[in-house]
Amino acid sequence: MSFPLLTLTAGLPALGAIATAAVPAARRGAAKWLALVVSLATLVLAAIAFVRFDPGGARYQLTESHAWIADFGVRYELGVDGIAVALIGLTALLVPFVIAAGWHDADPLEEKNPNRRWRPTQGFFALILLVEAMVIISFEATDVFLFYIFFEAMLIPMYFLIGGFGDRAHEHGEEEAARQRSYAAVKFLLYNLAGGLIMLAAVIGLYAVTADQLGQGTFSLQEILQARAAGELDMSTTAERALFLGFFFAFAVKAPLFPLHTWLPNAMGEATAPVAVLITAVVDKVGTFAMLRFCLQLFPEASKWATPAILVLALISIVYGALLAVGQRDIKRLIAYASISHFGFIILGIFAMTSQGQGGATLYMVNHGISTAALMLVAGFLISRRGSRLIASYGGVQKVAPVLAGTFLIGGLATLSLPGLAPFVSEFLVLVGTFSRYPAVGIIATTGIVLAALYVLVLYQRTMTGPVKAEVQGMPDLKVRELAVVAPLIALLIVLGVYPKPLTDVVNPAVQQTLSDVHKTDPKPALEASK
Amino acid sequence: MDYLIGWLVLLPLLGAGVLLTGGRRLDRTGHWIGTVLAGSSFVVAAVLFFDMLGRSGEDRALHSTAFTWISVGSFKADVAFQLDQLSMTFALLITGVGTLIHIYSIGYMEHDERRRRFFGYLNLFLAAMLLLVLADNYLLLYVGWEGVGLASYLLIGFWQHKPSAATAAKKAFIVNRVGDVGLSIAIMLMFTTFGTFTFGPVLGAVDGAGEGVLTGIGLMLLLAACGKSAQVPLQSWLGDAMEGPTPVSALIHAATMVTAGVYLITRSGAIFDAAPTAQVAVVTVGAVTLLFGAIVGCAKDDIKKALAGSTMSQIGYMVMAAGLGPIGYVFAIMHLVTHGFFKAGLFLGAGSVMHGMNDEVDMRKYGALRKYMPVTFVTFGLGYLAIIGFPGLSGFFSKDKIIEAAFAKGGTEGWILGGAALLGAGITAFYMTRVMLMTFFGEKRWEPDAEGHEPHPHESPKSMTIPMVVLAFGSVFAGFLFSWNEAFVKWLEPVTSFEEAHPPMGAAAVTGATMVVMLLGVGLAWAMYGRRPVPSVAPRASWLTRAARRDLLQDDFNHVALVLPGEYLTRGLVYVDHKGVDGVVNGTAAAVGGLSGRMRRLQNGYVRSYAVSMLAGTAVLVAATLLMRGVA
Amino acid sequence: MSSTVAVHSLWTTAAPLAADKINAPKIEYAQLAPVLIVFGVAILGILLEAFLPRRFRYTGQVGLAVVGMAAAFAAVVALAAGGYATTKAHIAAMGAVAVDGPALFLQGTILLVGMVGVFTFAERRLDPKAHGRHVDSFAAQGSAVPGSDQEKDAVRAGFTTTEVFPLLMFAIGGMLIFPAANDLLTLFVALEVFSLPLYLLCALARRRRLMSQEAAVKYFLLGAFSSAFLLFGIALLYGYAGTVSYSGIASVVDGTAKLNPALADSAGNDALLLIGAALVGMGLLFKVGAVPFHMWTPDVYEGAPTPVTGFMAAATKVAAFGALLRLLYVVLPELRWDWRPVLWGVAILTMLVGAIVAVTQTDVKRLLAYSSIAHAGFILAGVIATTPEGVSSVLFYLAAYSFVTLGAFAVVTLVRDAGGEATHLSRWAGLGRRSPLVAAVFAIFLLAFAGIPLTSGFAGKFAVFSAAAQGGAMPLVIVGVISSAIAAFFYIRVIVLMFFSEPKADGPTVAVPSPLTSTAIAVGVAVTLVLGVAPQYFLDLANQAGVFVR
Amino acid sequence: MNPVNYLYLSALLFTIGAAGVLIRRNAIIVFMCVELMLNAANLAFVTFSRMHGNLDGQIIAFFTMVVAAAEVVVGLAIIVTIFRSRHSASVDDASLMKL
Repeated sequence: MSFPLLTLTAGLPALGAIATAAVPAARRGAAKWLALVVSLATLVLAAIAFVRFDPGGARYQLTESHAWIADFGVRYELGVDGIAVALIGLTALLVPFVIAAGWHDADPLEEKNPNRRWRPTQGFFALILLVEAMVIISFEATDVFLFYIFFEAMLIPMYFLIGGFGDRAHEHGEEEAARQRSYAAVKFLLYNLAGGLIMLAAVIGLYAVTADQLGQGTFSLQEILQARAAGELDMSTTAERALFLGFFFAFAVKAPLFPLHTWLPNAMGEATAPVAVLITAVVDKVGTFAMLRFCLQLFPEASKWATPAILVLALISIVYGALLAVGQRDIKRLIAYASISHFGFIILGIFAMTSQGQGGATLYMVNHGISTAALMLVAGFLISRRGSRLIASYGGVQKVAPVLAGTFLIGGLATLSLPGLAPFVSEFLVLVGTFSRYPAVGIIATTGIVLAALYVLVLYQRTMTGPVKAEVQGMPDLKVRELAVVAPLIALLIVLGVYPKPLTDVVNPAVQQTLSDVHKTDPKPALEASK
Repeated sequence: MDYLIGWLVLLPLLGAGVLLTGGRRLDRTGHWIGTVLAGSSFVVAAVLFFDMLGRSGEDRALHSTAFTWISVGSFKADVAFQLDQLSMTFALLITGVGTLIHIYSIGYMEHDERRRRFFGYLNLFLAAMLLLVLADNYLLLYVGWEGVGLASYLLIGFWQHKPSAATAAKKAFIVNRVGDVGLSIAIMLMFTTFGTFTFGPVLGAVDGAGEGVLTGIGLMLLLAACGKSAQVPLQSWLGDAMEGPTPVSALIHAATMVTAGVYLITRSGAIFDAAPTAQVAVVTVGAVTLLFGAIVGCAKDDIKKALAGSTMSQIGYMVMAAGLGPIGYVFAIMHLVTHGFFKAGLFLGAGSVMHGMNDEVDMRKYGALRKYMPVTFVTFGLGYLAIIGFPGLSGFFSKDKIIEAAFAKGGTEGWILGGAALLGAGITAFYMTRVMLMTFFGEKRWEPDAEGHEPHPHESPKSMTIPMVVLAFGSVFAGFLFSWNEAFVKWLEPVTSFEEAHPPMGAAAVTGATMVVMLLGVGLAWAMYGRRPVPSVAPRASWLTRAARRDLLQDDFNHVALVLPGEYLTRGLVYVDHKGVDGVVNGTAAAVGGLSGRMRRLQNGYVRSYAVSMLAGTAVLVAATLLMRGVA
Repeated sequence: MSSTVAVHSLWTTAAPLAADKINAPKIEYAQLAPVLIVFGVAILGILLEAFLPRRFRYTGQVGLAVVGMAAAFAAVVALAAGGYATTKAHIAAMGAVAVDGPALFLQGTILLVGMVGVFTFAERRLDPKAHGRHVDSFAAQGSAVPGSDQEKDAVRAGFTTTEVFPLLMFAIGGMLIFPAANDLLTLFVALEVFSLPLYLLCALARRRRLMSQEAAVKYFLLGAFSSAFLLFGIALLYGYAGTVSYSGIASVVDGTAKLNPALADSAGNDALLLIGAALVGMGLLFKVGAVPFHMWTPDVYEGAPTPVTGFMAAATKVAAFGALLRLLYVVLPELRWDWRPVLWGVAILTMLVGAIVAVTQTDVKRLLAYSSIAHAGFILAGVIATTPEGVSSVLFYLAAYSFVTLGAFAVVTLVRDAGGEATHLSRWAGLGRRSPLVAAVFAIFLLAFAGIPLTSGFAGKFAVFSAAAQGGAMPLVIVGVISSAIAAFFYIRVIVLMFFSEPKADGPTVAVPSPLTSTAIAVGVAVTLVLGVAPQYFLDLANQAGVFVR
Repeated sequence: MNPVNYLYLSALLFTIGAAGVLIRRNAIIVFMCVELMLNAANLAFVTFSRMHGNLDGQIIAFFTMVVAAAEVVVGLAIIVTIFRSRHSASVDDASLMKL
């Protein structure tokens, strides 16, 4: 038994959450610093994991395995492949920024509070750390049940983050804002819970199938794969499809995929910008990640069977999300719909079943996380200055706050996948990967590129350019803390856009493994094939 | 030597980085940093050029691989450069004209508080444009391709506080994106066909690929070229792009970026040669655009928009030439270079005029400026002569060759293309003469502006006039130099392939016809604008003129065909998302709630009714149990 | 319990037996110790009531009850440790009572629940002092007419109904026998023994006495009604098999026992068997609160004093499901092709009706009542599995669920305004701001009810559903999942209300409880989390305990 | 006489009792009807006992009587209490709690 690095990576933020929550009410500042330090320490651990991961080595590395609930065939099994280690890195990377960006988001508005135990600030940061812990362990889990538990459990802290710490910008008064917020939180929870419960049925079904065929039910990914390879496990077509649909439904809600997406704009609109980042850049990635790890590996045949339908839905997501983004009047909702469009690309890449598609999708997860974080956090800074989320409330910001406008533009350009910035690499890979197997699908997906330009630039034009609006006059430019949040993200976008190799090197072997799980190989170029 | 290629790109990129992140402390020196870096890039280009001259034709190309960029499965893209004669031509043009325009901008932008940023953007543009022409594969080219689009966006919208500028910038980017989609699809097609998208392997393997695929790739490349080079049907952004500062118009929207489409088609010549259908499409686009742009140019009163129409038209020539295949590639590039000189000169001249006229752009408010701005007048005049193809000046050499090549295409096609090219030459002469006459001749027509400031036309400072003079030299002598001993043909031939064009009626006849048509155009313009005074308000005119003033209704068409349906679609989808997709879920929730409310009423509080339900339940239970066995 | 089975012979041949040769029944007192201790304590409690001065009664009763429960629990543990749950499992008391795994597991659970129940019964810090004395949740004098002078006098005199403790003891005693009953008569008697005290306890609320009395009447009448059906069902089964012993009936059902051919047209008649089984089943389904026999649940839960509701909701369910399991698994396993489809219907209805009707509830206690109905449906899904996993999963679920329930009702007792407990949901708005701790604890219970992972509710639900799936009842699992989703809606609604709504200016206060209720809640939270995070030990326990003796 | 007839009688009595519970309003009468149902069961026990020729049924009948008596004690106590508070023994009046 080696050093439990993975447990520690997930455990540290969890412990940090408890510690943060325990900070006395008066020591609000200490709680913030504690949370930040913990998240940075987690980043260090994630970085160690990233470095220690050997792309040429075994499929799952840094593994840990302990008995847990033998009765359900559940083990505490952790292990990371290249995809997981990249996403853990993303999570650990973004959380410190989320914390720093949300530094003042949970400061109590007035000090007169009836209860001394009421510690919203501590709660806010503790919940963020808790989400981080749960997301990380979901990426690490190689036991379906273990994954499921945290996949579901992370809803609860997210729910409180959305419903309890809303955006303070509201046009229609406190009460309406509270109503909207709690609507968004409930919608978030119910959608995801419904998805999760349907998945629960599938998880139970999987248990029943393995128990039936292997004698003892198991949730261990590796055991199931081995049993399948050895021919001991042979699911009936119907069973496999039903189970696949159960799993996929949950992930499609989380991702989110059209038509299960409508919770996202509400949640991202009502949550504070850092929490919105947490939702779309971190938590939602668990959904797409799980499609790669669980749907494809556990149910390869059913995955192929469902591919046409999923591709169509992904295409709809891409175009529909982008069109709706164009039609939004609220900055954060616009970004949310843009994310829906991007998740369409990710899912497209996954189910194109080519190494470019899946490798691109994995990179896309990372890059989308960073780019959305940059855009959304700057949007949050903007909104916090004016107290309105409506695009129409702004105009001419670049004149008074050029740095803010500049960073916003770069975030936007990343969102529209400008070459040279990280998202381009992944988007192009997804498109190529899709195109090489399904040319028509790839071509339709490219409309997303044009529409992305439209919604990003329209947003930029309406908010940042033109004559300076009276309400915008005197708006301060980015502060040091804010710049410190945004600048590294932008730097990262550029670095990963120019030199994504460290990431692709880690991801590629895992993608090849996944492809071989579904018995797919990349299509050969026409010239080579004809020879 | 090859390691220097990267520096070509890096130097201006460094400038952009420094200037854009440097902050206010660089405000005083920023423009010098930018200019020096652009200049040093030109020096590097020159060094490489002379190095290249030192080698013989086939060995001139240099390759340099910096690092592996993307590698997933068999998809491998390197950051790698290829410097051959074609790239070299562009590199010199870009850095040369670019440096001149940097210098010009020092004066032109002197009073703009965001001058540092302007130079940053210019440097960014240079870097992207150099990347575009130096890339050794289509994907890296695509990076430069979108990079210049970004720079163009930033520079068109440089005066962001003007809503028209912001809108124009956005429009340019989005229309270009449509073209970019073409390029990306072309790359994907190359990847699935050839397994690579590096120039060498792709162009070398064209023979093995089916014509259908090649036609597809060709058409997609053409789409890309249409976007970037403002060819019909993606031409609508160029006129609006004149919202940008004039140096930008000169550099990006006249001399360099808009010609990227021509570069792309020429670079991919092997593909087009093997895909005749795509070639037909290319020449059609070129011919239509050259007339389209020329007609628009005739009707515009805004000096920059008139020049923009002209640019569109001239690029139409180039595209058409490139579509003609080996008989045209060289002349497409040659016209591109000469056009780079004289059109940049013309734009700088226009900028100089505006500089002296309180940024007035309406030519109807000019007149008689030759007395006030002699240097501008002379340089502009030389550029004018060059563009209308006055014998001996550079435009004469390049344009004439294209017209010849068009006729040489042969058959009906040749006559149509040649005719269009000839007609275009006449119209060019007409509208350029019109510009010349309205601006520099006749009576002065300027008036005090809204705030009562009377313009005081004056010559521009040295920093502006010197680049104009340099470019004027280029406009005059470049064509002659290139044609001397067929120097340009020999220079490019190893890269683009070349065939002698033989127009059916003989080259001399074509040249003669061109001369005649040109003179007709000049004469007509003199008759309309030279002999009688120009009204300072545009008179009512024929429907064609009115349409031409509205850019031949291109925006109206786009509005009706794309924007309005798009808006309705978007609004409709927002409604659908809210009422439909969300509605289903909310409806389900409401249904459960309603069901709950109804079922709740069964719980009426009366113990006897509870007993009834228990009894009924028991009855059902008993009956069901019996039924299961079939006993009952 | 009396001996009713083996000693009888045909009455015609009874005459030759010599009168001096009465065979004394053989009673294994040690193995029945838990039950006997509880009943002994109950009787002692009555004696205390009669002889102890009023001011010592509370202390005496509470102490006695706690000690009794602890002793009984110790006896259960000792029996289990002695192997009676596994290898030495057998039927005691002349075939009347089974001492086996399920019985001991459930008895242990009931005793722990009962212990915690005693704590909540004994709580007297919540209400403001009346005339200088602490008061508990029960009427000062049950017989006094609400609002009458007599009642005021009783309050002034500081009367308290300490009889609740012996009543509780009797109820617990009955519940201990109920799942262990190995013949139908014992089953019936046990049912009445635990029901009758509960009827009385329901009527004894200090506040809102009219509702309390109404609850008692409804519960009593419907309970009596259902036990009449049960009894008639027993009669029919007796008619079918000629015996009421579980094993006897079972051997007739599976054909190992030969009946007198002369009786063929009445005895051994499948109609008797099926109708009888259905009626007995109905009586048990009434106790677990399955649809359509559930209608008493919301009214009784709402009207009864909250500590009683909590105890009842937890313990009755445990006992009744235990009895149901034993009936179905020991007596009627051969009949499973008959009762499984019927129970499928009942389970589906129960899950859906419970979840759907709860959506529009506005009172916390009624909400929890409907939630308990939905949970009965989930447990039924496990019962239907008819596998060893089914048994152990139900046992585990019951243990998990009962502590959550107890804890949740204990929290309900804390939220108060001038009129006593503030059970209307709108009054709970903003509780999270006012008392984050209490709200958080309640949220944990709600999340456990909703089956969110890392709570006992999830582990239980998973156990039950996976057993059902393995038993071939996948459709039930899907219905269960759907109704879980619906149920999640109203649990979340309460959380929203507590945390995301602004507190009302005249909102209720949260009473600071004595260590008694605090302990009850803390135990609830602890069990919820432990069974959620590390359930393996308890699953093992339930697994070992999952075999019925026949 | 065929003992089965007693069973029919028992079923009839049981049904009458059940119907009474549903129909009558007075709590006491409702309760009496429940008692009738119990006694119908008793009759069945005794009849079956006779048919099977063992004593179990008869002994059970005694148990039932005892239980029924206990039930009466508890039931009457509750009914009397509510009667004193409400001055009505109608089960329909006690319907504060519903929905």
